[in-house]
Amino acid sequence: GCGARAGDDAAGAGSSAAASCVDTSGDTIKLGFLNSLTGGMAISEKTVSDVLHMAADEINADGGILDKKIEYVQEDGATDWPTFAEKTEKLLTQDCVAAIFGGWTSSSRKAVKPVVEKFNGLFFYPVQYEGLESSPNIYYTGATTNQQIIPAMDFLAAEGVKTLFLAGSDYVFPRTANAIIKLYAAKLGIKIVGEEYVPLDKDDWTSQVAKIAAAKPDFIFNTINGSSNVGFIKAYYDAGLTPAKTPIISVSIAEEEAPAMGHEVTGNYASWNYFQSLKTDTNPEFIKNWKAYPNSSGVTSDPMEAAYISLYLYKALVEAAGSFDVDAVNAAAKAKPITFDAPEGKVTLDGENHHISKPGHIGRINADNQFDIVWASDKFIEPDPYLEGYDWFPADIRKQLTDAAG
Amino acid sequence: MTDASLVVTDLRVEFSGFVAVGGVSFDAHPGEVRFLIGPNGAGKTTCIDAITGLTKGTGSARLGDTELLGRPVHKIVRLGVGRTFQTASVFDELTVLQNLDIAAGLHRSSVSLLRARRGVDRSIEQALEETGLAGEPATPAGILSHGQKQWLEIAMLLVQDAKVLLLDEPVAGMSHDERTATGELLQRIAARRIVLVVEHDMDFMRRFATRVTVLHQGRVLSQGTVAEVQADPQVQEVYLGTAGAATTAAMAVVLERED
Amino acid sequence: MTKKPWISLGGIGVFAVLLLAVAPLVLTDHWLNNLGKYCCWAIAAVGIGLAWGRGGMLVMGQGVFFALGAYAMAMHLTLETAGDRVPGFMVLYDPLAPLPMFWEPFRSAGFTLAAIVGLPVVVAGALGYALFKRRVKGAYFAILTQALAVALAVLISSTIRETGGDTGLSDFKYFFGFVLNDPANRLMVYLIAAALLIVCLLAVWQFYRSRFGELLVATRDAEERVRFLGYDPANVKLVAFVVSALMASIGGAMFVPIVGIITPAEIGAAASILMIAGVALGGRASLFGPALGAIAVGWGQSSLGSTWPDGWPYILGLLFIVVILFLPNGLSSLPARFAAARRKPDVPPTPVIAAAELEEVRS
Amino acid sequence: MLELTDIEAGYGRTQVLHRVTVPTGKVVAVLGHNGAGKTTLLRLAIGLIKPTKGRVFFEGENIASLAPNKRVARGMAYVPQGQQSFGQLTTMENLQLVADGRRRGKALIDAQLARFPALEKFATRKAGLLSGGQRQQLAIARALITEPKLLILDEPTEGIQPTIVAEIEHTIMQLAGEGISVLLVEQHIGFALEAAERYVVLASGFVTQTGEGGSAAASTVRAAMAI
Amino acid sequence: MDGLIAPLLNGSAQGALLLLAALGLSLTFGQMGVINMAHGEFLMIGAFSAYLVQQVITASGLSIPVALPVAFVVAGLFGLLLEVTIIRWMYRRPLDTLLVTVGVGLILQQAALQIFPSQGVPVEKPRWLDGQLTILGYSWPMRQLFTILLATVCVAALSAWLKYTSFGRRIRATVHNRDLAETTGISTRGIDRLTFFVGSGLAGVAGVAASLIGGTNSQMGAQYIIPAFLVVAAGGIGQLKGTVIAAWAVGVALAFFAYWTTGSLAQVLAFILVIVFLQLRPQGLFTVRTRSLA
Ligand SMILES: Nc1ncnc2c1ncn2[C@@H]1O[C@H](COP(=O)(O)OP(=O)(O)OP(=O)(O)O)[C@@H](O)[C@H]1O
Ligand SMILES: Nc1ncnc2c1ncn2[C@@H]1O[C@H](COP(=O)(O)OP(=O)(O)OP(=O)(O)O)[C@@H](O)[C@H]1O
Ligand SMILES: NC(N)=O
Ligand SMILES: [Mg+2]
Ligand SMILES: [Mg+2]
Repeated sequence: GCGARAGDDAAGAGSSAAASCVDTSGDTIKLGFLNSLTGGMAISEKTVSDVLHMAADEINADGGILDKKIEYVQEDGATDWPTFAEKTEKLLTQDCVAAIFGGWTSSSRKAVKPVVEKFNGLFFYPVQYEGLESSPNIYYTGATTNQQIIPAMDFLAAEGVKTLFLAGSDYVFPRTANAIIKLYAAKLGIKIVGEEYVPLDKDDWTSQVAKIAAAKPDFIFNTINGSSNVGFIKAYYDAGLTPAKTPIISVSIAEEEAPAMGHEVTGNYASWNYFQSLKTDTNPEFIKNWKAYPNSSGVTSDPMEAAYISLYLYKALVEAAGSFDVDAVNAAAKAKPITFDAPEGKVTLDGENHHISKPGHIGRINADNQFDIVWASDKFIEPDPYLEGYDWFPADIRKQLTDAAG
Repeated sequence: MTDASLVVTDLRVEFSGFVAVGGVSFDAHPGEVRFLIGPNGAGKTTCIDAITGLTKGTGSARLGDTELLGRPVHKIVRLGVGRTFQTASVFDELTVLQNLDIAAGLHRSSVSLLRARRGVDRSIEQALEETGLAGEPATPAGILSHGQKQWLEIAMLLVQDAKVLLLDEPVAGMSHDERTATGELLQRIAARRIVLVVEHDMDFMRRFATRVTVLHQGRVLSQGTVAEVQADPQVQEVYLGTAGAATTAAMAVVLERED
Repeated sequence: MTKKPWISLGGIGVFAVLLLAVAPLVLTDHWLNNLGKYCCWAIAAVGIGLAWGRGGMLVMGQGVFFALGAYAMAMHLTLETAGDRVPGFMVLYDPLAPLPMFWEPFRSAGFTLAAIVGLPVVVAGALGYALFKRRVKGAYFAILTQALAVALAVLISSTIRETGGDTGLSDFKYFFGFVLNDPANRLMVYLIAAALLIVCLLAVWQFYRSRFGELLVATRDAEERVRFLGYDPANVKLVAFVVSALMASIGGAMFVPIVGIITPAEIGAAASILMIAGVALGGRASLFGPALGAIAVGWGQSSLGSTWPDGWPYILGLLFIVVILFLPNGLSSLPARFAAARRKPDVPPTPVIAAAELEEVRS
Repeated sequence: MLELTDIEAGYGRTQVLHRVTVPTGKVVAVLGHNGAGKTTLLRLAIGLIKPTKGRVFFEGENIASLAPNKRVARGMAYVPQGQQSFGQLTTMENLQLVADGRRRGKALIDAQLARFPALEKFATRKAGLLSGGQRQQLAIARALITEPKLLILDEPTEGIQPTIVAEIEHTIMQLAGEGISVLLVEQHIGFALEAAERYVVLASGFVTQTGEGGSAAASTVRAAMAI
Repeated sequence: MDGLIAPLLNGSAQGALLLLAALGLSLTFGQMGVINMAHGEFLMIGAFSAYLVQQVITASGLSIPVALPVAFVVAGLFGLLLEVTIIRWMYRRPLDTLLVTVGVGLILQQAALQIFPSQGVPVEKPRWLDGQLTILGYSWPMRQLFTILLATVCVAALSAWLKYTSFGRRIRATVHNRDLAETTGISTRGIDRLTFFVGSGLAGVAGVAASLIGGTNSQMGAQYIIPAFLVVAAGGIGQLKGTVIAAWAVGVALAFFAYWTTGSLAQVLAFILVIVFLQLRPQGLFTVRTRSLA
């Protein structure tokens, strides 16, 4: 037979979202963990998956959520965005999980988004990203642009940088991030002297680095993701570029990635909210637990910390709502500020845009592949995914974007 | 149309400087079994290759009024020129019947190609009979013996209804009786078609050739009836050799059998 | 010999009942949707069976044609969702630019459907004509088509504003006027995909039993020899190649509403090889093998990939090795082998498939 | 020298040879119609197929499980049916291939080039481009370079011009005279029997006749084969 | 001038790496007809070998020279293992080797992902490769020069091996007709194993070079395999000099395209270039014709 046609009713979502099948009657609650355990992104996402397991174990040891133990269902996104979509649907409709945690690339998040929206599920996303998004069904525990990229640009301006070269992987996050960087650079009076993209799965940056060397920028802004970073750093060093003369600031090289690049990366910068070297009350405990955790890589990093936050944030939300129901959780988020004493400090959830406040930090990589913090924001930065507080971001573009998002 | 002849004039084939065929002329007519002989490397196979479009040649090869040279292989076949290969080549994975059916398909419309085969064509049954393969229609061609494959190739030419049959050493590897059977088959076929045979078996040639062309180093050395050619001292020197003696012995055998 | 086709036809009937009637009754929405996805791969696989199994053309780049159908469909659905506006993802990269020219015609449903059928025919026709006339074959052909798939995937990845790039196209709300979220409509989409699979099976069934089918096998085994029977093997191969491309395109087109997203990864090297994997597993030259193999691989990926993600690559890898090594004619050759083993030992052995391939690689 | 006794063999499930015993002798001719199993028997002798039953002995030693190249190392040489050569290698390379590692390799090659002048002429041409007869000459030359004790020839004169056929026939007689054994499949019955010490006739994989060679045998064999 | 010299030199180095990756294939594919899709994973094995060598020999000046032969042997042994267990059964079905080795590649990748840190491991460049050579105002990285030298040495060694020993002939004879080769006294099994060992070993050497350029991780091989095959095909199967020219041409083309357009588009353009070339010359740069009907 035929179902609804366009215009039949408030066509689109909502109408058909079937009643949730989440079972809250037992003494466990099912959660879904969704990460690429195979394929190209396994390189980065395995750790996120592991730290989610650690957080679940901690919470269970502590009595669980609303006195229910977490029973997690691990799924493999396999670095394939349709698989992310399929697994999300499976977790929501077959396994009936109360919420899903994971993802890394913005592409994977964009694949998950329509599915969680359709089934009115919950997705907790732990990685810094390009912003310009907010979904009632997604909570973002990584940085949006004004918490990572804008601080980085402010730092560069403070350093007196006049020319900047943009190097990124060829996909949605670097492309969008660079679009924003260009807008802000114009405002700051920093000249963009070049922009290069290489596919995510390609390592050879020689040709592009030759262009960088020729352009002689004051700084390189690096939005490369994954192992392609290694090729970039090696080509950079081969070409005779040095942190002393042409430093790099990265937004995707953390404690996990740095060792794989060898000594070449030492002296360059990264912008993150969390560093292993952060001195907070909660960080030492987090590092200690992680080091003791089986399969642990031995170092902590921003994305894994954000993933760690995501599970605790969910616990806080559910407990504030007194229910696992999605609408109740969303209502609780709006009702009063939810906070969590995270390793990066006490973060607060913005119930409207589903992002959290974060401190901005710039670190410089030392010989131990740890980061010496060279700059910190004076306070926690409130999340502003649509950059509404920034007048250099054109209002008409913002409107286009919100309109297109529907 | 049946009396159209194959006329080859000044055919030349060169391979990066090496002249394999250097201006060969001969003709072949329906009703005769034309033999093309000559030493190894004389250019016999190359002539056939050129006529059938497998290698590029210059000069002319006409079937009736139609020039063959310069056309693609399959177009030449469609004009009625068929050949066999020095090393038999059939479709190993298809059965004998399927091999023949494909050969017969040449004159079918492309739409009928999309229909399934029903029954066995008359022409195919006939060809099976003639070539002694009647017992093997369902045998995969790949497991036929050397000689059986050669018969299958001839059968394919028959169902293809080729007007010109160019046969490259069709009886190589056959036993004496099989050669006789094949030769008789060729004689029957030749009644209505042009048959050109390349062979080194002189015994076979003597028994079945109506006319012979001898090639040597890419040129025509001699041309005529079997007796004329055999008597040519040049032919004896470069090709038949002291086999003059052997010839008489072989002749004796033939005569003996014909008693 | 002559009876067998009708048995196969009965098999297709059983298959149709299972897919169209039984599956919707017994499967959950999730698994029915997944089965729909496998059907899309199976449609492409049936085409690969024709081109590779029967025609000997190892088409390692069916992703290209899968992409043509998929992206045609996805562009239409994206525009249908966006209405008068420029699609959301485009705004992200260049907010004020208009819709790219080549998107415009895809607003029309008729044009889109025509493109899904016409694009692969034209592209495969031109490509095949060029390759086959130049007698590109064997390993060259395989690697070349694979390279094309890689090139297209990279091209799409690198044109993010025009095509959605690596992230792909997703978030479709309507399917030719039907609301995609409605379960009844989703069932309808599934049934269309399953029905198309049956139609494709019927088409190759007729191909295989026709004289063309025999000619195709002959061309596979001794291409040059076919010339001397008065056929142009290029044309024979071209027909099979175009038909297989068309099937891939149809599979791709249905993939989009069922899965809800299309990305370059679904058409690149790995995806194209996975399509081949199903065909090899099931049996490249058989009628049902490719479709069943594709469904089996798809199912394996969904279920084993879930329960044992670290192990799935090993299983898939071993599957390739074991099947190709021991069962070159796929799982569908098992019954025949079994039967042969029990019959009296005088039947000819199953001939080896690839006698001709050897020549191709060598020459 | 080579003993083949009670051999059963075939391809896959198809049995081709049934209890075939080949008489021993210096030169042994194997005769029979197309498809009788002659080639199969020779392939078995050189080791390309393995018997399912029967004895395969060479110089008193069981070689049934020996790979062909090992048999060649022990002094067997094989000229297959159908003018086979390594098409991608030049004529000279085809010869060097077998001469490699032999003392006097160069001299052995030269001897064959003298025997077959066409090979000398086309020494640098790829063997795949040679004419059929030239390739056959090449195949025989390759076999002779190995200075075999036993020469296995499958229709060696097929496709060869009469003058060279005579030369090959002469060579075979000469080799036999030098004490080299020959296992010969030949359709040219007259010659085969003249050269052979013993012969065997195969029909559909069964031995139908064996006997002493010599031209006298010709008519009995012809009669036997004209079924 | 700078606009020409930089892409030319960069491209030559890229071509050299491509050549190293393709060299082993020109043996196993070009000479033996085996389509080894796991070749990229053998390259990965070479890279991981370099890492392991560095764990033992910490003097970084020495580790790479030691790693080269080690990687050759280790990858070669993996190749040998593959030959002995699987490929040996497949010589009569060359297109099927493609599928089998895809499976092998999957397994090797997953094993590497599980054995080594998922982020990959660092391979340190020796200090003597630091620095640049200034050519016409362009400072050319020493490492690129090293890649070119390494490729040159490998090509020279391989062609000498094929030309001046009887192996070359034997390999070609074996590929052309196994039965015939066997019956002319060639130990085809021995030849198969040796060829596969050397071909895979060369991939290992390429892996060491690659580890100095990009990441050493489970995914690294995948990016080389298709371009390497294209290079072998474009050069003419079994034609070493064709492979060399094709690799260089593709490398330089990539660099120029990358210079004029973007890194992604350069990939596409280079692929299309090779595909069009193969369309024009389907048998590659250099060809051998035979009279046999394929
Ligand atoms: N493609 C080619 N390239 C170079 N030389 C060739 C080519 N084809 C044939 N030849 C040469 O041309 C000559 C004629 O060969 P052809 O095969 O026509 O001889 P033939 O008369 O058929 O001999 P045979 O009786 O031995 O079969 C031979 O010397 C052969 O080596
Ligand atoms: N590879 C194979 N697989 C199956 N059967 C085969 C194979 N090769 C040959 N045969 C069968 O074995 C039988 C004997 O073949 P064989 O080649 O030994 O005959 P032959 O006596 O040498 O014939 P010819 O005189 O034609 O060369 C034939 O019936 C043939 O069909
Ligand atoms: N959000 C990212 N890094 O893709
Ligand atoms: Mg000839
Ligand atoms: Mg024989």
